Amino acid sequence: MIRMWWRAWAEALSSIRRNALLSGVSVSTVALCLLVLGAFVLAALNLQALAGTVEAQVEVRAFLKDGLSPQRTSQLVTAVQELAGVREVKFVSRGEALRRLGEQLGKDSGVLEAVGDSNPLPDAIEVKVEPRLMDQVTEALSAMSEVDRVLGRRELVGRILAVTQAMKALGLGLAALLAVATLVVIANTIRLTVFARRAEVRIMKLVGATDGFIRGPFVLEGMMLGFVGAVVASAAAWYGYGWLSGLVRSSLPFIPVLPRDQLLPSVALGLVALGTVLGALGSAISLRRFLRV
Amino acid sequence: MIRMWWRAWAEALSSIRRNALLSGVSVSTVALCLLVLGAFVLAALNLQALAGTVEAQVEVRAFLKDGLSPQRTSQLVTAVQELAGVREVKFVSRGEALRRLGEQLGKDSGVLEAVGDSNPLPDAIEVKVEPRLMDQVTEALSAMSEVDRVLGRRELVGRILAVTQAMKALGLGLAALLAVATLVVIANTIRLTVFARRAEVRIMKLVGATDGFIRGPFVLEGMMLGFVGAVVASAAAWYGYGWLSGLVRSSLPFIPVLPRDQLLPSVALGLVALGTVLGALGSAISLRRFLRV
Amino acid sequence: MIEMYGVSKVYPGQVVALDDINLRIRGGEFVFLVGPSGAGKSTFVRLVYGEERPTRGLVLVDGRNVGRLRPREIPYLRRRLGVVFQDFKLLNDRTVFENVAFALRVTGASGREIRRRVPAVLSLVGLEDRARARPLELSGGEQQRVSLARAIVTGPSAVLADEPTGNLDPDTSWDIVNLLLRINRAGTTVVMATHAKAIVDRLRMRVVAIENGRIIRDEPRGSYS
Amino acid sequence: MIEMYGVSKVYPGQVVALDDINLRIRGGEFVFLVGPSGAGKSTFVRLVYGEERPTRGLVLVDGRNVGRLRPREIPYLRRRLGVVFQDFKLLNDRTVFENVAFALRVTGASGREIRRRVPAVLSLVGLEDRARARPLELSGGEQQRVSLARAIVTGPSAVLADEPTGNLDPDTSWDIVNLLLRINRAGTTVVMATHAKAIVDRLRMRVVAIENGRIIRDEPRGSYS
Ligand SMILES: Nc1ncnc2c1ncn2[C@@H]1O[C@H](COP(=O)(O)OP(=O)(O)OP(=O)(O)O)[C@@H](O)[C@H]1O
Ligand SMILES: Nc1ncnc2c1ncn2[C@@H]1O[C@H](COP(=O)(O)OP(=O)(O)OP(=O)(O)O)[C@@H](O)[C@H]1O
Ligand SMILES: [Mg+2]
Ligand SMILES: [Mg+2]
Repeated sequence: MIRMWWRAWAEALSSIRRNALLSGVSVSTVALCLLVLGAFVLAALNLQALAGTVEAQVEVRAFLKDGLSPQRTSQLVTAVQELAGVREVKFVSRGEALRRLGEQLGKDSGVLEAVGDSNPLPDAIEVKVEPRLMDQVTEALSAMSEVDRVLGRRELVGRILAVTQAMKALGLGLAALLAVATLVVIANTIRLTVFARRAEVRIMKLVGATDGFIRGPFVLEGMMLGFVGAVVASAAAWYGYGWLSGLVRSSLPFIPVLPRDQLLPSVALGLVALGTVLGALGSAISLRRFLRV
Repeated sequence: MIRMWWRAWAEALSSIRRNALLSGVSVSTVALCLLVLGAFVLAALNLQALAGTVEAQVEVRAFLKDGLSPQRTSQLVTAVQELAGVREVKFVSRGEALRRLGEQLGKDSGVLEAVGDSNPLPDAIEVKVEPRLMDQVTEALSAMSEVDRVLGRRELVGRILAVTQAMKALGLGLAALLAVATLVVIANTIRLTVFARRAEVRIMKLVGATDGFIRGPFVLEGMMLGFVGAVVASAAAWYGYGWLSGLVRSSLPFIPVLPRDQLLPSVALGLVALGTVLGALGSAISLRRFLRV
Repeated sequence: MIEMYGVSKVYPGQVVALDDINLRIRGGEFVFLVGPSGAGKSTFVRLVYGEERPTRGLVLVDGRNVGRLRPREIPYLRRRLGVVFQDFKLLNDRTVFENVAFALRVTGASGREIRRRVPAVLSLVGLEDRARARPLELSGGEQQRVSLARAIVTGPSAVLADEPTGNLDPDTSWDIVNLLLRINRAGTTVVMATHAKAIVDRLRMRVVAIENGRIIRDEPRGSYS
Repeated sequence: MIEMYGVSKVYPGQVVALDDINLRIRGGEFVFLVGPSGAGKSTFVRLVYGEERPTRGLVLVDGRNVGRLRPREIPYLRRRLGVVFQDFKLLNDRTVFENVAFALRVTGASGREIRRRVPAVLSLVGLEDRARARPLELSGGEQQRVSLARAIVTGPSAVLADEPTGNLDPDTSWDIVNLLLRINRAGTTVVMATHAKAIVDRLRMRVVAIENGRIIRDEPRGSYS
């Protein structure tokens, strides 16, 4: 048993060396396919995170009734904070609101002076919400006795949500297509390398080798080639991601880039697992038809 | 000469038939690679268009001095329209501005009543600008005697620009990686199919065939396989794009989808050209090393 | 040991290669299989080691029906037979040593056994100094002898040699035939398909002559024609 | 027509296949090349049609130095020679007809010419009814005859036959040798590397005997040994 294992490894290794061209082609194909897949997954994850930060900006404003005591107001803020879908609550006093308005219109536009002491604006709270739960939050706020009126830019939020969702869906779709393509292309490549050696397989069977005896080294070889290709792809992804995220951080500091050390180990692990499994499976399946002798 | 051409075609066709497995593998690999590339290019073009519509929303607001005659105002609008980088100019009267403000704050917030007849807001013009030329436009507006003050959310615009640029750059980078991968993977596949037939090539040479005589049918065969693969990819892209854009139009009507009939013919043409050229070149180059007998 | 009852083999395209063959070869026999080119000799051999299945009839090896063996059992049949293929069937990307060793590895032989037996059998066929060459670096006759070495290295209970001297000069041919005779004397059944009239006529062993897929002659101490 | 002056061929790994060969074969001659397995006969043939280049010395065909031919010129050399390869070298994915036709297509022959000459030469080697089979559906001897048919179909000025009867029974061998003799009488040079003692001894043509890469005998009306 141990001898069989040992033989399979030795055979697989020497076969990789003997068939340098086939091995090189397999490794480079696997590496490139997985690198593209990996790059795409990384890009998609980052876009998703970006969409998340956009969604995090969605807010609802509730104007409060006049004459609430500071106590009631702070109770209200606490209550709103507990609502499902609420991320952050901020109290904006009528004075603050007027100052903001003035700023928005230009400090010397005369709004502040014109209004004078008769500030017509109400107190308000700004509530950052989970976009999906916006309606629910709006309703809950409206139902509160302290709240006069709720203002939320529903249409805009709907659009933002739709766009981020569409981007996610598109990313998922492309990723699925890419995954299928990667699978088929790698399987095809391995099938070709096995095909190029079909005569060899045939001879082995005619000399009395069992299917398992032939399959062992072949599958191991496929595994190794897939593994090496995936490791190359992972390394390239690692350095490429580091370089790119450095670039983005320095030139677009406000775009959040997912940190490499958190993201890449799992992506790389996925790629390596995929490469290894595909290499082994591809070999085993392609071999089948040539074993019927 | 004509006989040679005819022979090369006949040979290539019968070789495709004889080597069904190799042909199938080549076609499916080419088709999948090009489909992924095509899908990616289509997605990138649409995202770019989407980024464009976002950029088109960028505007600058110029507050006008008090007491301008309607004539001077309309002259001003015309003059601004002529500035480089200006897309659209809209006059917003002080009354209109106040109405909008009231709407924004809630109709019954009392702003309109509080202000009464003493509307503190100035007349203004809203200028939609090319984001890249925003600074230039701002300066030009400031220099105008009719203009009191110019307001532009420079920071926000900078961010939007940065994000859309970053997305374009990312798309370009991924597309480049994908293009390289497609090239290498297709070349690799064709190299393997040629490799599987190296004995055949060797025999032909030993029987007195010139390199050209062998290369002709091989290159034609590569071309045909590449062509067929590309056509399959294009057809899939055509139907897939139709389906997807229909889906988007019906559920996300505000997202602009580039029309298929305008976009796809050129993309498909590109894919078919790429597939055909790659098939031919791949065959020719791979063949070289086996012709040295 | 090898028996055929009413065996016919028709290849696709209505090519009748064997037609109603009845034959018994007992363990320890030495049989020449002769006949013109295309008579069906190689087909006969292929039926025995199970590369082809008979269209009709029964092929028995050691009493077991080869045509009905399950795919899993065929490798074990082949290990009990040593086959010298007419076209050698060597693994071109391995050395001569590895080609011969392969037949042993298949059986799970130990490295020690391989290092002992392979050089011994290579020197039997006169190739001890070409062990590290690859098949395509050998002359035709050398390749043929590698195929023979691989066939006998496992000590099979029968050797099926399909024109094992076709690419050999008369002297070397005699060396090879003598080797087969020696193995035969040690108890191994030998079936040798051959065109070597001189050898068949000199040895006077059992001769089975096939023509157009039929046995036209089966003599215990026969000659080529 | 074929001349060698001081020709040696050393394969990688210090394998001396030919050692200081000097030989002239005039146009229209018929020469048997004999010698034990591994003597260097096939190497000799390979040097003539330019598959291998000599390590030292001069190989001339029709007065032209084969070792110095530019790659572009080699195909034209090979078209003037018909080669029967020891291992046949048939295109396994084409029919017998197409294999033979290929040698004609290479020269740019017309479809009409191909349809006229291929069946004729196939019937010369006795394979008229196997034209649509593929090489792997043929017996060893049949494959060998396809290789011969391909070698002679173009009417080359010399035929190099490397053991063209190794897989043939004596009767068919004689048919083939008679065919070669007929071609020779029509003016074609024939060089036949062979182990067929009976044939060489009977015909009494020029015999060049090689051993260990050296010419040990060159007799105008020689015998095998
Ligand atoms: N796979 C096949 N498919 C179709 N026909 C075949 C196949 N193999 C052999 N034949 C045909 O069957 C007949 C017998 O072939 P076989 O190889 O058994 O002859 P043989 O006696 O070994 O001849 P040789 O002495 O030339 O080797 C031949 O006519 C051959 O063409
Ligand atoms: N490509 C090669 N690389 C290394 N050695 C080779 C190569 N081809 C042939 N040889 C060696 O050169 C010697 C002569 O080989 P060659 O094929 O010329 O012999 P031959 O006379 O044709 O023998 P046979 O009668 O067995 O066919 C042999 O020892 C062989 O092993
Ligand atoms: Mg045979
Ligand atoms: Mg030889």
